[in-house]
Parts: sequence; C-alpha cells; structure tokens
Amino acid sequence: MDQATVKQSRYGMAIDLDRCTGCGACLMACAVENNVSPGRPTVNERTGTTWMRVIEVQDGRAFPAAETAFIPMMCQQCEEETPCVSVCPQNAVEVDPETGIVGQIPQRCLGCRYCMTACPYHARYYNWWDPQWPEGMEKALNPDVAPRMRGVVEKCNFCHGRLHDARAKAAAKGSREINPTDYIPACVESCPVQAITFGDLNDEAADVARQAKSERAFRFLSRLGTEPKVYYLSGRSWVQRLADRELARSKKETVHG
Amino acid sequence: MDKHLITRGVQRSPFWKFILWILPWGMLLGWGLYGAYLCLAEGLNQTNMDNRFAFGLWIYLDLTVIAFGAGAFFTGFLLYILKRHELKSVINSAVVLGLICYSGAIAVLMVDVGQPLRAWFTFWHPNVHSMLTEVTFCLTCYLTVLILEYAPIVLKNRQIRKIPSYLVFEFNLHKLMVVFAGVGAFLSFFHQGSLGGLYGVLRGRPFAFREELGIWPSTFFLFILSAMAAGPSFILLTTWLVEKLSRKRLVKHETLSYLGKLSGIMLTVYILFKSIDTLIWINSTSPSSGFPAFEYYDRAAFGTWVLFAEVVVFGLLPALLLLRKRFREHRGWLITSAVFVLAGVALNRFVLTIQTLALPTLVFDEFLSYLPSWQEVATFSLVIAYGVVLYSVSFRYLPLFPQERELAQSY
Amino acid sequence: MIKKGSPGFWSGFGVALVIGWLAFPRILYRSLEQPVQFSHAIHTGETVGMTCDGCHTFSNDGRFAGIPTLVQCAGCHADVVGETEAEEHFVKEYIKQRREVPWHVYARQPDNAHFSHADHVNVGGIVCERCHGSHGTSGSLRPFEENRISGYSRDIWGANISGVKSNAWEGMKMNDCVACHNENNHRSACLDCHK
Amino acid sequence: MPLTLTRRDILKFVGGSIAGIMVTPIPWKLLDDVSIWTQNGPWIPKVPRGALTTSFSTCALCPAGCGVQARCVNGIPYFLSGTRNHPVNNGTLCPSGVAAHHLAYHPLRLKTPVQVTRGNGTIEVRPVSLDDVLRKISVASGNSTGAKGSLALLDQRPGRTVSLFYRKQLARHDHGIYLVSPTDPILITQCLDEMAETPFGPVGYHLENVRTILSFAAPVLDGWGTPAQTSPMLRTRHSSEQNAVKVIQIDSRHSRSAQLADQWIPLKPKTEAALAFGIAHVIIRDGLYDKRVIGRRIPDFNIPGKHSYSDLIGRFTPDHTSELTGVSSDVIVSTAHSLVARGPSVAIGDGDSGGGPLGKEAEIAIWGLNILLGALESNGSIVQRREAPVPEGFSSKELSPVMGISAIPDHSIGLLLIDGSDPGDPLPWSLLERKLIPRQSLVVACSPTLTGLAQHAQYVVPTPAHLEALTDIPTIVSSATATFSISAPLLKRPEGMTDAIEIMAKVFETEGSMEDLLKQRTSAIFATRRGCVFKAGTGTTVPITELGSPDEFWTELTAGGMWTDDPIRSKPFFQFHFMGRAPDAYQRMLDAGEAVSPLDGPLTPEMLTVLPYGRRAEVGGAQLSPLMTKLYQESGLHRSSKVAVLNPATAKKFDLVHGEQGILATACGTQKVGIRVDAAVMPGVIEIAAGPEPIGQAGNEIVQEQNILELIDPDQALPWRAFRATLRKA
Repeated sequence: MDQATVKQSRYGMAIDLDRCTGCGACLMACAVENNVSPGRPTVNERTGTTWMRVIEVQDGRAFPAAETAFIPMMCQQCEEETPCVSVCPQNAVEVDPETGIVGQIPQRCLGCRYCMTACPYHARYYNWWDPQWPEGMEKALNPDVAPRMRGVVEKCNFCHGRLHDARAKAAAKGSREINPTDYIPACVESCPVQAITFGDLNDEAADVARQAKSERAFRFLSRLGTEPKVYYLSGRSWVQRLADRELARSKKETVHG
Repeated sequence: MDKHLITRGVQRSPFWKFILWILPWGMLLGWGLYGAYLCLAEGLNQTNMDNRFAFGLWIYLDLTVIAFGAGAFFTGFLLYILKRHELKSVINSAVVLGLICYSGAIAVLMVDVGQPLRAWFTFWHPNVHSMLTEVTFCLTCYLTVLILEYAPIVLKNRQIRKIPSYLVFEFNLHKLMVVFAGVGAFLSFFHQGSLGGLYGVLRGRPFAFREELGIWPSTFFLFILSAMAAGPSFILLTTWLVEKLSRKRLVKHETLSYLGKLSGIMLTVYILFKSIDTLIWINSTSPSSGFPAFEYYDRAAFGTWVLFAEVVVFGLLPALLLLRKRFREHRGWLITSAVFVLAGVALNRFVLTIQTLALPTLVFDEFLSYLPSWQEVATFSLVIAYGVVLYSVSFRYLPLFPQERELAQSY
Repeated sequence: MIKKGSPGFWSGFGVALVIGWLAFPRILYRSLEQPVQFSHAIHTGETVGMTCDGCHTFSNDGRFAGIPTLVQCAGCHADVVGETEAEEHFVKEYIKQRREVPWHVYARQPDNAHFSHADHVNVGGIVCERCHGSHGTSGSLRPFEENRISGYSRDIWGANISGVKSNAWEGMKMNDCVACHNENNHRSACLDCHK
Repeated sequence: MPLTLTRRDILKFVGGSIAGIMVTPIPWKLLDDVSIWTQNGPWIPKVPRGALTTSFSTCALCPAGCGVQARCVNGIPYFLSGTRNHPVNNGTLCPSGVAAHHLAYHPLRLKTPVQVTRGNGTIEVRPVSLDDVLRKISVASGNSTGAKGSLALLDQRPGRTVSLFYRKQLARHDHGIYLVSPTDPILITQCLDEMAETPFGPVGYHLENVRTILSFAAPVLDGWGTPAQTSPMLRTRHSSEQNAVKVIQIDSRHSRSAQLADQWIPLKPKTEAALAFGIAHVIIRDGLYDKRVIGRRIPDFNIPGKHSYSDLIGRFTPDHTSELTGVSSDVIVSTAHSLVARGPSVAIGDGDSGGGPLGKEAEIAIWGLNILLGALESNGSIVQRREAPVPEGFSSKELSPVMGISAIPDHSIGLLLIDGSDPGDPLPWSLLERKLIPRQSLVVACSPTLTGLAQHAQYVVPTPAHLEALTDIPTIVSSATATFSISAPLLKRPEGMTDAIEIMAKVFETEGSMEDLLKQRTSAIFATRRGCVFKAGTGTTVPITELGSPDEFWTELTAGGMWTDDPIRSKPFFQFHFMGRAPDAYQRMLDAGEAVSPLDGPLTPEMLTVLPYGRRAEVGGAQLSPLMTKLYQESGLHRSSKVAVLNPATAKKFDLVHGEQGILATACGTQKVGIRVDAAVMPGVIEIAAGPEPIGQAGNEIVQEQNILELIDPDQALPWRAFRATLRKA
C-alpha cells in the first residue's frame, strides 16, 4: 500500500539511428495517440505541434557522397537538473519520482513559455492556436488523453495514458506492478523497423538498459549534465559526433540539418 | 481651463497645447490596445514568436524597461536610507517613472502569457525554485509599493490637498516613506537579480548559463549592478528631456551631475564584474558543457563586435566619461554618456534574451531569425504611450520636481 | 477615512454578505432533473437484492464501466416489471426506442483527470461509500446541479459553498484527492491522475 | 434619521459592499471557476467516453493491403496499428496508414453529389441530386456512341474485382475504353507479352532469396515492397551481417530509397536504359554470366548478320555509358561485378508513383539484366505467379483490354467516368484533358473527397471514405504469389454515399453491388481449395482447406484476414526475343539507350530538369489524414508539393536563395514554389513532390490543388519522370 513497496522505475528509450528510416510512422502514431490537433493552414515547422519530430540530418558532404541520418527527437526526459522543471513558476512541470517521467500539466500551465526557452532539445510545443479538429473527428479522439487548449505548453510524456491503462489492467488483478508489455508508447509500437526500445532503465534485464550501456549509445548534449533518459545508438562515427558541438568540431566537415 | 489643478507657482502650457501633445500618444495608445486585444482574443498566433523563439520582443523590452525603472528604488534607497538629499529633487519623477515601467511591464506580461486567467496559480501553487516565481512575487509586491509611493504625490495635488483627511493620510504615508524605500530596495534587489537569473539558470542554453554564486547565477548580480547603473541615467535622461520639451529648468545641474556620477560608479563596478564573468564563461562554463564559446560569434550579424560594443563602447567608455567631473559638468557629454549607458544595458538585455534563443543548441540546429509582428510592436507601444500620458499628466498636475518653483523664481 | 459604525458601510457590508452567501450559490448552479428517476434503494433493497458491482462493473482491463448501458437494464426491464411511473417512462422512452439515457453524472471528473476505480477499489480497498456516500441506497435521484461557469457537477466542489466539508465523500476536487493520497502516502505525481 | 443620501453615503455603501464581498465566496469561487472554465471551456473538444473494442480490417490506401488492427471507442476507431503476424505488414503501418481512420473526417469530404466549377485558383461546388448526375451521364453516354466520341472509364486502382466488372461492362459497350494510369508493372506485362514465346503472365518476386537488389528508381525501401519484405532489410542496414541484403539504388533523385540504400548511384534523368545496357555490357564482356542460360533464354543473343542482343549491348561500353548516364565507368564495372559476386541478385525497375514509369524500353533493358544475372532461373527470385481466381464470366476474353493514355487518340472521349474511390497512381490532368472532345465532353468522378482528379470533373459523386467502404486488395506487385484480402468497413457510412460500382452499373444499365461481387470472387477463390488463410483475430495462418464454407472464408476475410495462393512450383521454359516480334525493336531499344538526358538537353542553359516524385498512397488523390500536416508543414519530414529542392551550387548559379519563393515555369504554365537547398541533390535538377498537401483545417474557400504534374507538356509527356522547366526568383 505505501510507496515503499512500489518499484522505482526510470523509464527510458534507446533509439537506433542506424535502423531509423525516417518514415514518420512514430510521429504520426504519437500525434494520433496524444490527440494532437491538425495544423492550421499557416502552420509551419516552428509553430506546429509534434511531440515527436524526426529530423533529417546530413553528414555535410556534397552530392553524391552525402549520407543521411534520421533523428527522432522528443522530450529527452532529463533526470538531473531537469531544465524545464525548475523554471516553471507554478509547478506545471515535474519529474515523477516513481517513473522518472517528466510530466507537463497543461491545465496548470499559464503559458509563459519559460520552459521552452529552457529546453535545449526544442521538445516543448506551445498551442499558438485553439486546437481544432475537422467536424466529427473529435469522436475519433483517444479517450485516454485530454485535449489541450490554446495558450499552454505540451510535450511528450512517454504516452502516459498508456501507463494509466497498464496500471488499471494490473489493478484489475489486484496488483500494483504493471506488466512491462502493457506499457509501450505509441512511437515504439508503431516503428516498422523496431528502432525504438522502451523500458525501465533500472531493470538490468530490460533491453533498453542493455542498449543504453552499449558502446554505440550516446545522448545528445550530455555534457549539459541533465542526464537525459533517451539514448541514441549508432555505429557511424559522424552520427555519434552529432551529440554535441565540441565533438562535432573535432572533424572538419560541418554538419547541418 | 484646468488652472485650479496645476501646482501653485509653476507655469504650464495652455490646456489646448497639452491636449495637442496628448492626442498622438492617445492614438498610439488606441493602436496598442487594439494590438493587445488581438493577442488576447485571437491568441499569440498574432505574434511572430514560435516554439523556438518562445520569448520575443516583449520579454526583451520588459527586461530593459525594468532595468531603466530601477532608478526608482535606487534613488529612494539613497535618499531615504542613505540620506543623500541631493536626490530629493528627482525622487518624485523617479517614482512615476518606476511606476510606469513596472506597471507597463506587468501589463505586457499579462498579454504575453497564454492563460492570463490562470496567472494567479503562481501565487497559489508557487514553484519556489523558479526565477519567474521570484520575479512575479517581487514585481507585484514592488508595484504595490510603487503605488503607495505614488499616492502621496497624487495627494499633493492642489485640489486633493483641500480635503483634510487626505492631507493627514498623505502626511502619514510620508512618514512611512523610509519603510517603503527599504522594502522597495529589498524587493527590487531580488527581482532585478531574478530577471538576470531568468536566463542565467538556463542550463540548456550555455550561451546564457552562468555558474552559481551561492544559490544564484552570476547574472543575478550583474543585473542588479547594471540596473543600478541604468536607473540614474534614465532619470537623468528623462529629466533632461522633460526640460527640453517643457522649455523649463526643473532641477539644478548638480543633481543631474550627481546622477551621472552614480551611474558612472555603478557602471564601472558592473563592467569590472561583467568582464571577469565573461572571461570565466568563455574559458570554463561554456566549453565544459560542450559549447566552444567562439562558436557563438560565428554569425556575421552577431559577431564579437556585439561583445565589444557591450563591454567597451557602451560600458567602459561612458563609465570613464561619467567618472570625470569635467565631462559631467558638460551637458552634452553628460547626456551622451547617459544615452550610452542605457544603450549598453539595453544591448545586454537584447543579447541575453534574443541572441540566446537565436543561437543553436543541437549540432543540427539552425541559427534562427525573428522579427516581431505589428501586433507585438503595437502592444509594446501601448506601454510607451501609456507611460508618456501618465508622466505628462503627472508632470502637469503634480509637483514632480520640487526645485522647479525655486528655479523658476530665480530666473 | 471610514468611521467605524458608519451605517452606510455596514449596510453595504450586510447586503454583500446576503448576496454572497445566499444568492450567489443559487445563481452559480443550474439545477437539472435527471431524464429518468431511478431508485438505488429499490434495486439494492431486499426485494431485488442487487449489489453495486452487479451493474457498475469492471472489465478485464480494469476499466470501470460506470453507469450501466441500456443492454444491462434491458435484461430485466425489457418490459415494464414494476408499477412506478418512472419505470414505465424509462421503458417507453428509452428501452423500446433503444436510446441510451443521457444521465447527468454527479461524480463525473473532467477529461483531464484519470481515475481508475480498479486501482482504488481492488488495490486500495476503498469502499464505494467512501466517495459516493449513501448514493447507493438513495430512494430517488436528486436534481443535478451544474456550475454555470465551469460546467462541473456541484458534487465536485461539495454541497457547502464555503468549501467546508463535513463528510469524507463530500468534494471531489483535486485537493480532496491530494489530501487522501498524502494521508496514505500514495502516488502523488501530477501525471498519476492527470491525462 | 433623515433620509438624505449624500455622495459620501453611497461611497460608504459601496465600500462596505466591497469589503463584504471579500468575506463571501464570490471572488474566490469565481476565480476558481473561471480557471476551470479555461481548462474545460466549451471550445475544447471533449474526448469520447464509452466501451473500448478492437476490430480488424485491411488498409486499402495503397496496393500493399496491410492488415489493420483498430482500437475503437463506441465502435469508432481511434488508434490503428498493424495486425500482428499479418503476411503483408507483420504488425507495422506506414504513417498514412496510422492516421487512415481520419480520412472519413477529411475537410474536403463531400456530402452530396456536386457540380464543380473551377474559378481563378478556387473551386465552387453546387449540390445536385444523384438523379441529375445520372441524367447528364445518360445524355452524354447516348452521345458517346458513334461520331460523338467514346466512353472512357478511368480506373484509379486497377486490378480490383470491381475493375473486372468495369472491363466486362466496357467490353459490351461499342465505344468503351478501360483506361488506367501508366505504371511499370503494366508495361512489363505488355513487354513480356511481346517478347516471350509463350505468355509469361504476372511477374512475382521472391525477395527472400536475394542478397543484392539493383533498383532502378524503384522505391524498394519505401513502399514498393510490402513492409514484411522491407522491414528485415531495413533492420540490418549498417550492420555487419554477412547475409544482409545489399540494396544498390540507381536513381536520379536523392529519394528515400537512395538515402537508405547501401549504395546510391545517381544517374542523369531518363538514362536508366543506357545504364542497364552498360552493366549488361560488362557482364557479357567479362564473361560473368552463365552461357548455357543465355543460349537457352535469348534466342537472338547473337545472330550473325542480323541485329542481335549482343550487338546492341556491345555499343554500350563503360565509357560510352558513362558519357550517357553520368555514372563513372569504374562504378559501372564494379556494380556489374558485385552483382555477380554477391548473388543471387535481381534488378527491379519500377519508377515511383509520382515520377511515373521508366518506360517500356528501360523495362526490357532491365529484364535482359535479370536474365544475365540468372534471376529467372529456378533458384532466382523472379517467379511466375497466378492471378487470384476470378468468378465465371470474367475470363480475359470477356474483358475490355487495359489501355494506356498514349493509345487513345486526342479529342476522342465524349464521356469520362473516373473511379477515384480508391486512388492509386496519378494521371496528369493535362494528359487526360487533351483526350477529351473540347467543350462537348462530360467528366464525372466518383470520389470521397474533392481532391485529385475530382477537382477537374464537372460532377462528383461522393463515395464512402476509407474504412467506410467495402473493397478488395489485389495482389501487390512485389508478391511472389497471388493474394487477396478485403477492406471491410469499420465505420458506418454517412447518408448520401454511393459506391462507384452502383454509378457505373447504372451507366451500363445493369445491376452491381460490391458485396455480391466480392462474395462471388471469394467463392471462386474458395472453390480452388488452394492456398492458405491468415486469421487476424488469432494471428495464425491455416490452409484454406481448414475452412468449412465460402461463408466462413468471407467472414475471415472481412475480419482483416488474407488469402495467399500456393506458389507455382515448377518454372516452365521461357525464351525472350529482345529483337524479335516488332520489326523496329532494335532501333527502338537503341534509341532508348542512346537517348539524351533532359539534363544534357539542347534547350537554353537556364533550364533545369524537374524530377517529380510521390508515394503511391498519397499522390493519386487526397488519401492524407488532416493530421498529416505533422509530416508536411509541421516537421518537413515529407516535403510539400510547394517546395522545390535544389543543389546549393545550382541555387547559387541561378541566384536562388534557400527559404525564398521562386516561380517554376514550363510552356504549360507556372507555379509558385518555395526554394530549399540540399547538398545531396544532383546539380541541375529540381526535386519536387507531386501530389496533394494535407489539409488540416479547411478554409472558407476550396483552393485548387497545386500539382507539379500539371506543368507537364502533353506533347512530350511520356514518360514524365523528368521534364525541363525554368525556375526564377519570385
């Protein structure tokens, strides 16, 4: 009953950039799952809302040598000094100690956007417009995720609605421990090449924990000291060097997105 | 027409002239209200801010305006606590300026946040670790103090003074001025600092991030110092401007010179610490988080000249000028230096707010550009117009410059 | 300055109190009759003898069905079985026409709140009455009071406009959830209940 | 007390009231309720509440036919995922498929039949009754017998059972034409019929056997094959696994497959035939082929004194080929060698949907390469496959022939009916338009939305949207055996929707119902007792013989199941006459090989070469969920059809700046495009997406779609995969 009996998890992801094909199924599944509304006619890459975004990156060489990598980028779920948490004036952002998930509560948010300036991954999105769906489409919304309103910030929360579901499923059997196979975020479920692994980083046996320790693993901007829980995997050195600017400079070629 | 309202012994232009002066500002005010209305009713899609440029013109100007408004607390502190009576002749003007700057900044903030109706959550569910919480609390508290400081000036109006109970009230308020000045200085100290901390704590933005001194990043202290440098210069400049516009002498030159000296001293201290801070940041803070500092200045438009301008042209230069009595005695130099001080502080706020967001963080990010929309400009001109109108009205009907009568008679 | 004992001041003060405490709640809430009168007492009483979980069931995945759908009611009420006018109305207007009853749900939480009955009942061992009071034995459905501004049921705030609660089941605002969670050292992250 | 109210009294009263209000709930409760109102106000959509269920169906967006599992609330799908173990997609879906359940809510969805008027950039619609439309058709149909022109039916998704129905009806009509978009699989079938001694029948691919794939512009890693075929290849990319499939992508475009392939060989546009000949040249020159195979398969390999295959190939030396294609001779030689060394290999030629087909000659050249590589031998990956059995009365003799657009004389069609209910490959309107009798023809489209070709019709009849309609999925091009599945409705169709078959049946004065037709087909398949059936509910595959009745088969298929034919075990003997049959074959092939790329074209130097492209599921009509704005406008992962992508050097040369606007112009018109530079793009070309933009929220006016294919010059259109245009600053 009390917290002591509940397992402390650190949910995390490992995304294999050598597998990712940039198809965008994760991005769409994410938007569908999380009731993100379609864009307005004037929407663009900087005003749109995509909790997960796939960024196309080239190694900077010219035609025909250019090599491409696709980087699915969502909230990196920073664990230490989480940049967005400390800045929020009204506690609309917090790290759940039980899951390690960085939660954003749009109902508490006042829309100051301070957290967005704090996030080095640009993983936070502001509702510049009233979220609207074409007529009738609200009947096809996911019942487990509340739509947001204009003027608030939103972001990836590892499909928390699915964690609620998994917990309810466990509770139906009288248990507080969820079955790990019941809790899989939409992007992970929808990836056609299984490039994304998800699970509890504290669980030594979990695939994700193993992958996070692989020598192909790296994290973006890890030197900021925020300990993100999303790992990226690549065997390609130019991709690994995208991790931070100091590394990127270590090679002459400039890299641009 | 409104003669009975004007302070005894001073000359004010005829009423029609005053209306002519107010009219264009009133129109600007109307335009601003329309812009602000659009942003509130249609949402912030009316602005050119976006997910990457989440803070724009408004935050930049808020930071600048609040630094300029620091004159109110600084002069109050010097006058009432440290008893520098030279400043008595500008304190009322300083209070009005402070009130305008702070109330304007808060008004713009209310447009800037997406859910102003929920803004009170900050008071009910505060996150005490957030610089913005600190800012919000101090700003609202200090605004209350400013209103209380402004009240006795209003009560000094010729007609209002006629009501005996108000006179008593004013007198009582006056006795409390020391307390207000103390509280104001305390609050200002924190929110000026917190505004600096606002960016200094952004670990994810190594361009702005600074090491902590105690519990605050170094920008916390640099902001306090630079605000204290800008405040007196702003009072100096506005006083000079009002003198020019009203074609009257309002304060003695010694006062202005003294303000300039204050500005010069504070600026010298500020530039000293700023230079040390910059060196530490370039050589240690930034590279240790994986960001070679020279990369920030890779872009032509934002080259090292920005840093040079901020520290030397608009920092060291006016500081040295203001420290020399010879230059202070000369109106032209004094005013030019004050303008430079303000430009330097404004540039500092610009660099910290706008350049921080324009610079890429991830390796594959692009350097961004942003140009405010007319709605953003309008909303801010609302503050400027409101400021001019409030100041003009105060200047016309309230005794902003106690020395004015004396100087007028000496003519 | 306002002198104490000034009749103008106190009459204003008094009028404000009357408006604020007596008129305001009546204006704030809109009273709606339920589309069908239902007696929990008759169903759970000795004659019929049903239990709460007979109708308010869990599915295998732990989802709570909430108010039963027409199919469940039709099991007994395919035709009129009792004598009440309410039942006759229910059978005629809803069962026969296969139209779901648009109940006004007293305890309905907004979209942004996730509440797992399974978690609270199966794992937490909380009885229905803890949150729903004596609703399960009520003889009739009281009018549903809807907040004109927020659209919430009055049960969320609690019957007393001051927010003072005299029973455990009064009030279903976030504070009430949080208070219980804190008391019992349960999960207390925002996302545990927000969706 | 005197009853005189002074101003001061009123002020005091007000003061008292304010003080009093502060100790009542009014301000505090209002503050709270107003904040709650900002969280739940009526403008924020409410999520559905109700029972959750799971249903299965098959995705009909593209010809792949992926199994779909739908999580539903109140019976309405809210989340789609791939059916586990499904032979086509094995639990995966593409981004279009993930959001396919939104198509029923497309902002340009039609509710009634409409009359369409194209204005200046916008489209106006006027609701009309179905009877009106039928009356117009009947008048035009009467006209289109004899001198007034023919009746053409454009089938945007050929191969369905309903397509057989159309062809059967058209065969009975005196001037009926069954028209389809030109695609390489159709061209291959035509080629094989021309060249093979005995008809080869449909071509199938058995990619499981392959270690090297040589793709000629085919989106092999991006929609050509089924996800079940490509996912394993994609998973082993960049891995050091020995047996991983190597993909060599020959593509003028830096296409997604080119990005993902192990090797990308960019070549000058429209020189695929030359490169195929060049690679064949090296294989023959260096003796890398099995001589017995050639002797058996190619009777005209070497005929002294006459034009022969080796003659033709002999002309394409690496140096000459390099000159034509822009591919270095080293690469040509090494590719040829690695194809043989890292066998089994197969060459696939199938231009992507928006870019259109490679053309007949290129396909013949690629076919020759496959023979040299042994892909047609018993252990090779190219196989014969059967078609799914058809009901009686639908044998090929009884069907109208499949016509390409070029076979139709200009100004000859009096009545054009378009079945756009399941859009597939595009057919540029400019090509279609010139086949119509000017000012006297009638165009009627059946389409769920006012998008794609429907925007050009005079009348549009609304058909049920995706997942509302019942339709079948024919065998996908990359499959080794025949398959058949049914996309059964998961959503109730709104009032006023008519299946295309009903309209067409009325035109041909006969009866037609989709359900009856599909039941006949499933019965015919069931009657063969051949193959096996995938059951979506359990994720298992069982032999069809385990099913008791056609009804049971029908039930499985409509619940997301799939039928797969048995493979053909024996490979009958085949011979291919490369030079034979048509007398001008040699010259045609030679011309195709020696063709000058538009990149080297004789036109003015400021001309650039436009390379249009587009995914099959997306270009043929607006099969794009409103939510697809996430992939296009909101993330740039899929490029908009309003963005021209150039090499930075090209942009610099033409004084074009990244992020600015440009005007793209051909003799047929102009279009405004955004300019984007990309270092990976071939210098001198413009890559631009064909096909619609997703519409997230419809505006007040219906805007005409901008499609790059509308700039194609109909005089020199086919194949349209590369054409010249100018691009200048807007």
